[in-house]
Amino acid sequence: MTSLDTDLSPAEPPRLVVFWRRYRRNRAALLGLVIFVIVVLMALTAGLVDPGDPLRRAGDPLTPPFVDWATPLGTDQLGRDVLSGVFYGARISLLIGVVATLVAIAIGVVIGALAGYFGGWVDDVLMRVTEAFQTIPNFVLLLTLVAILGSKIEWITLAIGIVSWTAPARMVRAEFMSLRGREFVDAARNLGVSNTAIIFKEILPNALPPIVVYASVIMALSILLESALAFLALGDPNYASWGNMIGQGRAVLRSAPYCAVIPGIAIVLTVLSFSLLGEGLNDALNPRQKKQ
Amino acid sequence: MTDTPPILQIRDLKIALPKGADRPFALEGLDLTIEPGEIVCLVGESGSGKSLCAGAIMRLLPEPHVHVAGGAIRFMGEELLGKTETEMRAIRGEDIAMIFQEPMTALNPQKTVGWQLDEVLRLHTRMTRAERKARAIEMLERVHIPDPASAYNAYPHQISGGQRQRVVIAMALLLSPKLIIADEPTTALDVTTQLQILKLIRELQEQEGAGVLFITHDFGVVAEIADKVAVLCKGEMVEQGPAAEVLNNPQHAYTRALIGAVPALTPPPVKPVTQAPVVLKGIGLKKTFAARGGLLSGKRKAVVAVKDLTFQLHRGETLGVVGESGSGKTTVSRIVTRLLECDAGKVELDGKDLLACSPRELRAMRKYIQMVFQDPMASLNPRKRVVDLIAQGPIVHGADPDKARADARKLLELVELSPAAATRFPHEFSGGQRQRIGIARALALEPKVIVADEPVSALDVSVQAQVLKLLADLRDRLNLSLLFVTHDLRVAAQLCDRIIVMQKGEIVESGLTAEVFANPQHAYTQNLLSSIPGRDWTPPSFRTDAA
Amino acid sequence: MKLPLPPILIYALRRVVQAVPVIILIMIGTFLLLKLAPGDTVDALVGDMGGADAAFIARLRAEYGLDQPIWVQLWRYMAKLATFDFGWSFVYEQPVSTVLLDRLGTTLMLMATSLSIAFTAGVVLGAIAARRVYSATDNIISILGLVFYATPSFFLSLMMMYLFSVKLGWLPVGGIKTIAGFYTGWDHVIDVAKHLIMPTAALSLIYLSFYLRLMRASVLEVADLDYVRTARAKGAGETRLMIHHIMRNALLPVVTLLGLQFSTVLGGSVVVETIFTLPGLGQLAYQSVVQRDMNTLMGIIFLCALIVVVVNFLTDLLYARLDSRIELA
Amino acid sequence: EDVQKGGTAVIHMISEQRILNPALRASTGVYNITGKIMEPLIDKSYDGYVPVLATEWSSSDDGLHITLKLRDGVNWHDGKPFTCDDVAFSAIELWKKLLNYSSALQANLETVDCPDPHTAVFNYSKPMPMELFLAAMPDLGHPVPKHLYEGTDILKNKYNTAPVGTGPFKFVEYERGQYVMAVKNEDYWREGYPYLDRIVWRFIKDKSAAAAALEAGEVQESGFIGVSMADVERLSKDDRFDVGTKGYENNVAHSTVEFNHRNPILADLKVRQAMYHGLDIDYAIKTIMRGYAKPGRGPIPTAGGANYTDDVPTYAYDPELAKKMLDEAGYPVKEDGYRFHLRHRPAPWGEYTQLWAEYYAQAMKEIGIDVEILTNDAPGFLNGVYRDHDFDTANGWHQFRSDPAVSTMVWLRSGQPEGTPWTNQFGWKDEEMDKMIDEAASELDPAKRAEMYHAIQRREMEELPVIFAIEHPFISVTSKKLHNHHNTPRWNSSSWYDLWIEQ
Ligand SMILES: Nc1ncnc2c1ncn2[C@@H]1O[C@H](COP(=O)(O)OP(=O)(O)OP(=O)(O)O)[C@@H](O)[C@H]1O
Ligand SMILES: Nc1ncnc2c1ncn2[C@@H]1O[C@H](COP(=O)(O)OP(=O)(O)OP(=O)(O)O)[C@@H](O)[C@H]1O
Ligand SMILES: [Mg+2]
Ligand SMILES: [Mg+2]
Repeated sequence: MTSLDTDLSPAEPPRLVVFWRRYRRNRAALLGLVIFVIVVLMALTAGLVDPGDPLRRAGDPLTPPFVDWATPLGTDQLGRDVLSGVFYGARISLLIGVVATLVAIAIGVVIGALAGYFGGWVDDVLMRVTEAFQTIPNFVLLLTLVAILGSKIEWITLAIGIVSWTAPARMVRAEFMSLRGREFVDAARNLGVSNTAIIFKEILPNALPPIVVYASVIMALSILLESALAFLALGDPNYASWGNMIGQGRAVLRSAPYCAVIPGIAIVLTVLSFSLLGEGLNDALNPRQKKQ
Repeated sequence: MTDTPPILQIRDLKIALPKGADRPFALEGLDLTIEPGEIVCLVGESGSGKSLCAGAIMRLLPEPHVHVAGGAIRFMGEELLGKTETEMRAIRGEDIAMIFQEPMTALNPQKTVGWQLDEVLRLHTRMTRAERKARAIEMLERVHIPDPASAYNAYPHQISGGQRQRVVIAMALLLSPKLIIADEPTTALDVTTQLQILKLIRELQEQEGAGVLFITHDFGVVAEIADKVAVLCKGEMVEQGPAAEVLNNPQHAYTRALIGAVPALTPPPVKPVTQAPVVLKGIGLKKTFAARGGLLSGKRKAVVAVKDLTFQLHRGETLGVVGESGSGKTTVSRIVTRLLECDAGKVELDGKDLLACSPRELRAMRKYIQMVFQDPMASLNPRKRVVDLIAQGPIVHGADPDKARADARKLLELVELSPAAATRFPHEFSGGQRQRIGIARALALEPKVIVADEPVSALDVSVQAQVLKLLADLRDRLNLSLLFVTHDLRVAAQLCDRIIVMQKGEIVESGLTAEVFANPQHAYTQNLLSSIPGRDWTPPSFRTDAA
Repeated sequence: MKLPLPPILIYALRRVVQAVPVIILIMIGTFLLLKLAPGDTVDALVGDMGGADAAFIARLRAEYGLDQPIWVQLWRYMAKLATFDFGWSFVYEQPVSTVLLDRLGTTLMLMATSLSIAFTAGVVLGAIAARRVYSATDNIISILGLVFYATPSFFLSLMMMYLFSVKLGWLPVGGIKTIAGFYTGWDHVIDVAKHLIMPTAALSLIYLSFYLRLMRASVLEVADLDYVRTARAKGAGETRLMIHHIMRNALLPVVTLLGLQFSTVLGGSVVVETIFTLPGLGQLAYQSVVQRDMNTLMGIIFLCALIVVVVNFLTDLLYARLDSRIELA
Repeated sequence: EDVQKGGTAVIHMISEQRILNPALRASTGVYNITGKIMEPLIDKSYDGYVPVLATEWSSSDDGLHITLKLRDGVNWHDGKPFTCDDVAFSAIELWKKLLNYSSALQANLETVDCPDPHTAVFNYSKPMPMELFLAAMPDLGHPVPKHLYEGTDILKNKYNTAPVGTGPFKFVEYERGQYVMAVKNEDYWREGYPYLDRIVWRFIKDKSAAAAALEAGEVQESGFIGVSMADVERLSKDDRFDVGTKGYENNVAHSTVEFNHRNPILADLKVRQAMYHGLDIDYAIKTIMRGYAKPGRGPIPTAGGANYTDDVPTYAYDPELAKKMLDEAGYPVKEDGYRFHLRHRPAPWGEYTQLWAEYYAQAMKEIGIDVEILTNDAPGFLNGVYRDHDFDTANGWHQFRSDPAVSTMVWLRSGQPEGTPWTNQFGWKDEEMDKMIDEAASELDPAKRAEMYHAIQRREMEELPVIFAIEHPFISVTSKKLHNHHNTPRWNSSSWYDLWIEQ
């Protein structure tokens, strides 16, 4: 006789292990992870490894790379060390990316969750607001915010977050709309769980995976937005960000291309790593596409 | 060679699964023969490899990770496995046709029915446009679609589920294939429609003399249609033989267990429940879903889901709510638990009107009326551990978290799950186990009434039997009152003391289960009962019952 | 519906009615936002002039109504807007409508061409990548798409300019036409097209990757659906599957993105227009912010809102055309 | 050399002045275009002032009346003759009332009389030094055609953006954001001129794009440092181009460091002097300005002619001395490694202003002063500095307009109206200086006047209300195809009647 199915199938490995196994399958995502880890390490070690302050004069202006070992990647127009700039830039760019993303996602989650969960007029109102934000070209809004707030790095980051929340809000709303009809939500309501708890403890954790994936997109866009601001000379010159370095290096693009190209490559690689990371996360978190 | 070769001959078929799957081979050593004019049923529980077998014949496995690892598939004496993709394309649709399970998704939503029928003809024949259209409409007529000409121009979403399945069948039969593979073609349909479709397949197959490989997990359907039966268990064929033989005198233990789990159509003995006090009363319930469609969601007419429904549930009683899809069963269960606000009426729980409660009172009242949901996976939050899932209710209602968790572990025992289950996540369980967790969660609050909406319809027969038995046990032991919603009359017959039969939001008949089954009054009920597949076959009972 | 109007008109009307509150919200929001910024047009003008004396500045301010309280200014503006009067641009010394109309053509041309190129190429490449999923072709397409997406647009633009204009001399460095060329007829069209090649390429390369990735994912998803399997079982070949069964369904989310992305592209074109000296709305918007040219900026935002409404309406139509399940009403 | 007639010159413009009326907007951006279409009464050459629409000028002894003889036979582009009425109308209605900078200059102008159509008499209530009048005329002395302006709202007159003048070129069209075009005036009063058929000014905001346009041959000249300094240096080595500062003698600017004297630390002269010692001006000239500059010597640049002197106190680069002076001033280095913190507003005037700000911050750090840079767009900057005084230090540049009395002195004179940009809004007040400025302004004798300005220059260098750190002329990159270019001290603003292009 087949026995009752009271005996359990062998315990599954912890989620993290499963996650990692799925993630690992995507080779490009692995590459993304490697680059990402390198960037994070650069950010962490910026103070230790390198000749210190990236804003100080470190040598003769416009020393090309690989000429002077004190400034291995050369110096910029004001004699500042490019290598040190790249390391510190990793810190600033990551910080901008992470914080702006958190801001965008926090706003997006709240608005999307309320709209998606309650529907009706709440949804109508919030969606009108979202549409309004989406209608104004985000870069123009960003320029306006920066004009208002000034180019301090905190404000730039906040402004980038503020112009980026609409997409996550829409995603969260869509997720909530589909999840709120799911039986486990009914089950929780049936147990007498309050709306707030249902939104944040029952639905949100289940709505997060696509948001986490999208976070990598916002992160990438944040870095690109910051660099575009710096290009228009609206970056914060008190910090060596990659955007600032390109923004200034562009003036010497023809005579000393490395000044812009090196941080440019850093941006491209970092943004690339975020995107690849996002794809890996997508494969690992949304196993809907169980190909391979 | 005088006699024709069998239409399909499968020898020692082996299908490999990718690494990390629960078993290395989805199918191992399958032998199967289909003669012309024969309907062979392939039965087995979910995951036994039925669909992959069909896929292998069509050469449509998701290669390379799932692939044929050995054996032979001979069609009309010709080996299929060695054929090129181009050769296979010529065979597919013309010589071997397939009918899929989900009529909702098997048709391209963006193309008209006519276009999709036409495509088969365009691919395999040199008919002119007019000829093709004539042929397609003729085929639609043969599958008894009302007004074939207009159906020809309709998009799939514009016709009903049953009609869609007919279209899929028409598409399969368009070129009079020699072999038809039907993969659970009726599972998603109402019993009445199911019977019509089964009859249709039988009728057409007799006319065309084709061989049919019919995949199903429902022994009722097998009894209805099969000439021969093959039983699959975890990729292995455990038994094969003429239908009557296998159904009434199964040899293999697994087959016996399966057949033993099919609920008989014999209602339980009458209990004197009507004398017990009424715990739940629905009075004059009404619900109309407004016509409001979203901007882009297309027009929808207002639907009257429930109109003027009144019922009573006594203590310790099981009241079944049966009816076809869309008759309003789920709506009733959701109104009663106030997951859905209704338009009018009262739901009295121990004399107190649940529908009039303020949100605060309601949350307190929820304790007394709990629910078991249809889909055991969807109803458990995938990010919570089992123990937290079960303890959540008591904690919300103010119990001490530690004590609630300890109680939850005890409940696991009650629903016959090992205590080791407590710290796991829902996805680590089988369907039946998940439904037990759902039941444990409902019980945790020690409710007076449990509302169960199709709690077993997503489960395999054997598992279904176990869950039903557990529910019956608990009901008797805890003296629970059960409002049991189901579309499966066999299940209703087995469990319910009384039933109400719903059609289009209204009760057309109600009474003691035995009486309704023995002597249905309303035409709708009569039709429903006579559509139960294999109603003339009584599954033999075995001493060594699996449950 | 008792109205004798065709459903499409009713639908359009409803969209317009729905858009009105959003547009009002946007206009008020933008107005107040810009008022929060330090300084006003007069400051910017004086900055541009290289200075002026105090009386001059005060007179200018009174002239422009900037000495009024904000609410009065807002009310005046909104009242004028209600009659579709965009007001006067103090920076350009022209009616805002003239300023906008001058630029609209260029911007629409730039956006329409680059979005359609991005869309078409993205869809085709995405479909190819999905059909050869995990192959070398897929990897090359995906990585190239990502690299273009990850490259800051100004970087890409400058590199292109140096390569194609300075080094190779094939294309003009910027502007919308050869100024002293006085071309007419076809020559003019070709001349303008030449000027638009690089900016269009720069913009479309960036947005291409969005469509590419979405299309790839979408095709992968649709290819797994039951009806594709049904079509296979009918004996349909891969090409046929792709064209008749997968594409149309896979396009749906991509079309949605197209509608959503229109205003983003306008923002993205700020940088590209600046580099290629294209007199478009993106650059104008940036200048208006920097110069606190309230009326012009408001005009742009209004126009942008209108364009977005129209584009969304068109994508809805396209969507309804692609998706038989949807009936507009 | 053989002059070739005909052809089109395409000129790069980095910024766009939408008003093309020099009698309404005094700005090089306007002269650069409209200077070819509308002419001033008097222009300046390397040999001094030269007659244009005015042929002779003289002043009464008391300095209250200035008489101009006007050129006969000059027609506006619409065919109407140019007369004294135009000059009188322009002077009273535009120069005195509406023209920035000029309204201060002409504050004492009472009337302009026209004894005959070709004589104009300017009547002042207080003496107007002839030298000042002459110095102002090339920029602030453009007449407009009265018949097109009289009785209209002058500020909204359509000819403000479609100028009608007497110049060698006639306005054709203005495509905003793209270009302005002008064609040869066949009826020009200088016989046989101009040589060019057409001039096109292209607006290219991006400096790299502008450099590319020059190299691609699409543009023949870029003035006022329209390309990045790195490209200036690079193109100076390219033999297709003439690169230099010639032709800007009248348009010299200073890169500055400006102090908010309301901050008690900065009110301390010692601190300001120490900060000057902390700036390596030569390094900045070499790196930021690529050598196209000189160290500043106070408010008047070397181009100031007789009014300039280099006999002033200077502050050599000496960080150690700077540190010592700061210590002495009572600002030792604290635990956080700095003596004090400053909030610095750089003017958003482009590349080298920004670099100068960053260099300044970098240099201050070396002597223990932490400088935080607050970046803003132009209105934000002007408000932050000139209206809200919300800054400690600022930097920008300050343009010298040929005579110290015009514009330069407002940086040093106290009592400027609140919020007026490019004035002394720094809270610096020095009665001595105020007196010196006022006296110099009404002095009629050129020699005495020069003496007085030398004294002002010296006092400025002593008191350091502002550091005029670097004196830099503007730089042009010009295609060698152009001839007769940069042959006057304000060439980009002049009429270019003799410019020709090699075909
Ligand atoms: N594409 C696939 N990749 C990996 N494993 C698969 C795939 N398809 C099926 N399997 C596995 O093969 C086994 C047999 O699957 P199959 O679909 O044939 O079952 P079935 O008998 O049709 O079940 P059901 O009644 O649920 O349809 C299952 O264990 C399943 O998990
Ligand atoms: N949220 C809803 N909005 C609009 N109509 C609905 C909604 N829920 C149910 N309906 C409609 O109400 C009717 C009754 O639905 P209900 O789900 O109660 O049927 P059911 O008997 O449970 O059917 P099934 O057996 O398919 O579960 C159906 O016609 C259904 O289409
Ligand atoms: Mg199956
Ligand atoms: Mg139901």
